[in-house]
Amino acid sequence: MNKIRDYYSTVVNNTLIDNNIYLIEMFLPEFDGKAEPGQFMMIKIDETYDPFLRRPYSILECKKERLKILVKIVGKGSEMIAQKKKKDRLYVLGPLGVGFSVDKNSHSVLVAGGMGIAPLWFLARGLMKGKKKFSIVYGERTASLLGKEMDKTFGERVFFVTDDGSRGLKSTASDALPSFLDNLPYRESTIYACGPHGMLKEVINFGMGRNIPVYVSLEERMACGIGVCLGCSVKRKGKYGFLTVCRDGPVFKGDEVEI
Amino acid sequence: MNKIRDYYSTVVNNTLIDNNIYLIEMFLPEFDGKAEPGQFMMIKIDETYDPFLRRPYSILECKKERLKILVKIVGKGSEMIAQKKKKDRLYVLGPLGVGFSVDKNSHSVLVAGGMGIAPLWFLARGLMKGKKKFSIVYGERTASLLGKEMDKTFGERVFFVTDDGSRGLKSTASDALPSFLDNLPYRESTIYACGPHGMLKEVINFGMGRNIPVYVSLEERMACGIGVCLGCSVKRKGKYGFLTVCRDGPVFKGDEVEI
Amino acid sequence: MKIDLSTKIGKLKFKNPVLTASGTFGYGLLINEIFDISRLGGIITKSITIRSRPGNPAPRIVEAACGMLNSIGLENKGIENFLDEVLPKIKSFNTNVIASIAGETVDEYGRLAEKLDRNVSAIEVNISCPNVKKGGMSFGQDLSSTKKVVKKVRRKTSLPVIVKLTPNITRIEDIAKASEESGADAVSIVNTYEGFSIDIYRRNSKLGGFSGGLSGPAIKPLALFAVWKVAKNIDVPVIGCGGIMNFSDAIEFFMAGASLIEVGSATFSDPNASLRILKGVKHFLEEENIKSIKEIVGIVDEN
Amino acid sequence: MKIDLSTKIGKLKFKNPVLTASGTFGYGLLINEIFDISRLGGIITKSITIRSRPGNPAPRIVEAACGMLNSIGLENKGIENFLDEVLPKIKSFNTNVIASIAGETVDEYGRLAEKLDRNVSAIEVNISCPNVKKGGMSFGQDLSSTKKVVKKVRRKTSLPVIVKLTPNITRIEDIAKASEESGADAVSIVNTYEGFSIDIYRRNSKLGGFSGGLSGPAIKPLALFAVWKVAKNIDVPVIGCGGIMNFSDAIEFFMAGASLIEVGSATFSDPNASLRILKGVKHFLEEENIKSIKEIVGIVDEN
Ligand SMILES: Cc1cc2nc3c(=O)[nH]c(=O)nc-3n(C[C@H](O)[C@H](O)[C@H](O)COP(=O)(O)OP(=O)(O)OC[C@H]3O[C@@H](n4cnc5c(N)ncnc54)[C@H](O)[C@@H]3O)c2cc1C
Ligand SMILES: Cc1cc2nc3c(=O)[nH]c(=O)nc-3n(C[C@H](O)[C@H](O)[C@H](O)COP(=O)(O)OP(=O)(O)OC[C@H]3O[C@@H](n4cnc5c(N)ncnc54)[C@H](O)[C@@H]3O)c2cc1C
Ligand SMILES: Cc1cc2nc3c(=O)[nH]c(=O)nc-3n(C[C@H](O)[C@H](O)[C@H](O)COP(=O)(O)O)c2cc1C
Ligand SMILES: Cc1cc2nc3c(=O)[nH]c(=O)nc-3n(C[C@H](O)[C@H](O)[C@H](O)COP(=O)(O)O)c2cc1C
Ligand code: FES
Ligand code: FES
Repeated sequence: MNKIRDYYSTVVNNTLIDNNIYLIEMFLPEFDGKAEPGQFMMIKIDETYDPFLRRPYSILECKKERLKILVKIVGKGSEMIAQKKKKDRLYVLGPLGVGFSVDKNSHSVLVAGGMGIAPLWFLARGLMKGKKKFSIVYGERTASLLGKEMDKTFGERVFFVTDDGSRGLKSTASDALPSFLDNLPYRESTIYACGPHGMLKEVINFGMGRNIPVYVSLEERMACGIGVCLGCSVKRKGKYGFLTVCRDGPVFKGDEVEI
Repeated sequence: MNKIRDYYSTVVNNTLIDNNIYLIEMFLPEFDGKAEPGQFMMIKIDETYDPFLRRPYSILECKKERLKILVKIVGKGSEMIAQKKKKDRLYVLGPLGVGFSVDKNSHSVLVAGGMGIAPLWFLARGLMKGKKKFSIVYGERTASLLGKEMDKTFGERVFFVTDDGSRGLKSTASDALPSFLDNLPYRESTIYACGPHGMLKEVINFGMGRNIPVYVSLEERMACGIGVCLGCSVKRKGKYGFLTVCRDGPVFKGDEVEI
Repeated sequence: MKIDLSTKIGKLKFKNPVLTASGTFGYGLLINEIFDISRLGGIITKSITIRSRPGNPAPRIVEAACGMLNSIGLENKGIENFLDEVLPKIKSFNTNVIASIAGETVDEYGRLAEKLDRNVSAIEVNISCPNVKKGGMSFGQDLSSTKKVVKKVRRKTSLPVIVKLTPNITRIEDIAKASEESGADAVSIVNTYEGFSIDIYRRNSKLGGFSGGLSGPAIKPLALFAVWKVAKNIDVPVIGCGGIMNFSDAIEFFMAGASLIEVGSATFSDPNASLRILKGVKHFLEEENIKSIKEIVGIVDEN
Repeated sequence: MKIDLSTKIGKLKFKNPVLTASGTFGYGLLINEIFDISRLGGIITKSITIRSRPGNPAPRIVEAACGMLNSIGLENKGIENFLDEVLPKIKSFNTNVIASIAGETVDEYGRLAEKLDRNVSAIEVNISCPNVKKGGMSFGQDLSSTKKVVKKVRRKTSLPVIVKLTPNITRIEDIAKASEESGADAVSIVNTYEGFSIDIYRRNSKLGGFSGGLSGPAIKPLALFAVWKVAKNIDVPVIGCGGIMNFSDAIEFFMAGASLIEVGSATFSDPNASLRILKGVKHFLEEENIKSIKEIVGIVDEN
């Protein structure tokens, strides 16, 4: 695993890319750029104690000394991060957790709901670079600029669904998944999913029913992000006990955890 | 008295004018620009709860919809205010307290120590505009850019003293005051002083000894700034009881309060 | 939709449940220059004592993380001054004026109550001030003293009696129960938490009075829990107080069991805080289609 | 200048007075990947129970003003797992490893102490956890239970015994005194303050476990005052804990009477916090020309 470090980083760019969603690019001095898709960073908002805790953000893209994240405003912390301007400074701890490990012998199907796209974007970019075949099922409430960005980047690989039918099929990602998979010309596929709780649950159930391996990336409230506070535990499936989302995850096999 | 209001203001300019001292100009929508020298504003630092309390700052200059303050960095709150940039927004409550009332029949001698210049600057500008005669004794540790600024603005009216002799007389303001007054060609003078505790004490004692009226502007820790918390009380001299610096002051007659 | 914000303590009607906390609003006169305080449900005066008190030495205020420590020490000019000088000016406020009282002995509480009888809307009995050497919090930390004070006040006045409790205690619900049993018409929860802060260079407390009371958002989760614990255990109304900065904090207190709330230190960071909170509460109820504030009081409980 | 940072609890030597608080540092293994934890004075493990415990339902963490509420519920794999799996890995740390224990009964505390005897550097007896239904804080809120637990542990081990106290109490100094008299070699002050927070739209606690414990800067003035009150009243060392975020906070605790300190939630906002604080303390002593940390312990008192 890569060494975890706390980078005193600088905002290089902050662009509003959609209603309430910002793409922030940062300069992380000495960061070697090595991280797995699915890994995340804990971001300290400022030097004062309010907000108190860091906030977890998936790595959207990274390379040597550079990191991109996607921030959706949902509360005070995300709002303050989203308001950072060029040259503002932020402590960024990471890379954290265990990311996606791709099964090379099977077709990758990435299922993303809304902001769940962040870690899967990273995964998809890697697959693209490795010239691997993959598909993305991308569900959102309504056609967003983020979706447009995906269209531009991943083209035909993306299958769009929206709650209101404003782009692609009028459906949810999990509802659309079965027939989408049936129409794929591959014998073996593996699902990589990230998105709202309900969606993940349905995707896992679907996968189990069809014997298709499913990997999900979970979100939980976090304090430390490194496995010491036990704030982010999720129940093991079948076995007794808990796993930490921050250290044992955030990516889990669908049959490993109870969600 | 002017109506107290909480102005949601915008920083128009923030200039470092000396080591650790910033001159901040703000736009206060609907502010009528009326205030007395010695009055102050309570500045809310940001929307979070850390720092929690507002910070008091003397009015340096003001006119319709404009306010200038001088901020010296001494701790967390002042540092955060000093870091505000153009277009940043701040809640500014005021004008607060009772300022200097000038005795027109006597020569005004303004005695300022260090940052104590802020309210006296305002007073001096008013006297200058009213074409009144006045003198300033300005004491500081060492020759600063702020002093230079005073020289530019008030010219010969300023008598400089520094602890290290780097500008003007090597002395303290209070030590220099007696002979300075003796050399003035006026029969009656009134002293207006603001600065460190020790200096104010000496100036008051000197004034009482010589029967020269002294007005001092005090500083005390403040929570509300409007007279409701009783956090800023100072003892009355002679009589039993307290006065609030924020409401009854910050300007007091030298024989009114025990400092 | 017409929202019913009114509520009652004993027979006293409040047009809305937003009050201002003792010691953070003076007597209302100064803030009335900023907004019309008659719009509030009521105001609670700075605690009044028998004799004039000078209060504690400066500094009396020190900032803390998300809050502040104060050690005012009940500075006030005494009951006679209040009756003669202050009351005539504030009687005309078109809202409930609640007088907070603090005694050094049980007897003093009784005398204060007696003098205030019929002169104000209600009495808040402060047995929880951490900043005085005699009386104050020591009454509120002891069951039998609490009972004595409350019974004495109860006998001396026909006004609604509110007892203001200290959270610096193992079981605040017991003191609340004792207050109720001794005749209190309501309890307010909480006064400040005992604390202090050190200047490491001067090697001394940052407060002139050495220790002080912590207020502000820092204490909100603790105060909220205290309200919840107490509200389940008594039948008279609970007035919630502690770190309420916005409407959402206020709603939390209602849901935890408070029938009314007091806005304290928030007024320092925003003199309009109490009015802003009142408006926000009303707006929330409208948005959520709640017709009366009473519908949500105490709605949150363990499963 | 050579600064003496060393200190002692009973016969146990600490190379410096900076420890990490139970439940905020795991067993040190993960943070040891970030910095060499052997540089610290010691680490205190997550509290260990007899049986494995699953802990409380999610969410277990909610942010509060200048702090956080947690309701972990003592999740851990039990004493046998600790002895078999964890201890071998952490024994080699070149610093004091202090095991925190939590029982549901007096007897369980005894058994835990017995099993740990000779295996760790010292035992911290957690009688102050607000997040469990059985045992926990209820022991620490009662004088006679405190005595029973401490006496039992004392009999079962020759290791230094540290008792971790709850601040959710009227007179923490009495519980500290009782601990001392029952054989404690030190007390740590404080564990978290009981509190909670409400989601006003879901009308429920924001915590899965309903109530939780408040930690972080918000509680610092209260914890500091608790340390001061206790340190004056007992002779054994006090370990200060609660909202320590930087060296200056740590110095405040020393000056209030703490001989050692524990860094808790600060580690969440900065995993290097404990090391940073240690360096800062040393630097302060150098700057102020203080040769030994002992010189400033308890230096602040009322005039
Ligand atoms: C591993 C991981 C990766 C994430 N990646 C991204 C990402 O790439 N982009 C992005 O926009 N968001 C991401 N999130 C969610 C993000 O961390 C939260 O939106 C953020 O912490 C909310 O902070 P706040 O102060 O704005 O919200 P708060 O005001 O604290 O809460 C607002 C709402 O956000 C939810 N929330 C708060 N904290 C968390 C949390 N730690 N996890 C999940 N939900 C939370 C709460 O349920 C609440 O309803 C990720 C979360 C995790 C755990
Ligand atoms: C009426 C009045 C007018 C003032 N005018 C000016 C001005 O024009 N320009 C200027 O730079 N400063 C002025 N001050 C002082 C200024 O308010 C403080 O420097 C500021 O509040 C410190 O905040 P902080 O968070 O940086 O300091 P903290 O970190 O809180 O404390 C740092 C140091 O500042 C001192 N201090 C803190 N608060 C106050 C306070 N309210 N009054 C006095 N000293 C304090 C403390 O003793 C402490 O040693 C004025 C104060 C008052 C009361
Ligand atoms: C400066 C100050 C003075 C106070 N004076 C009194 C008082 O005289 N009587 C009283 O009962 N409470 C007094 N209090 C306590 C408040 O009424 C309130 O209970 C406490 O501040 C908690 O609420 P808050 O967090 O909203 O401020 C005072 C609080 C402050 C901050
Ligand atoms: C997430 C979390 C878990 C904790 N677990 C324990 C525990 O298992 N045993 C214990 O004695 N204290 C536990 N504590 C309390 C801390 O050790 C410490 O006493 C408290 O957090 C106050 O210190 P702080 O403000 O520096 O965090 C826990 C605290 C937190 C925040
Ligand atoms: S966030 Fe602390 S263990 Fe996962
Ligand atoms: S600052 Fe509140 S009374 Fe002066």
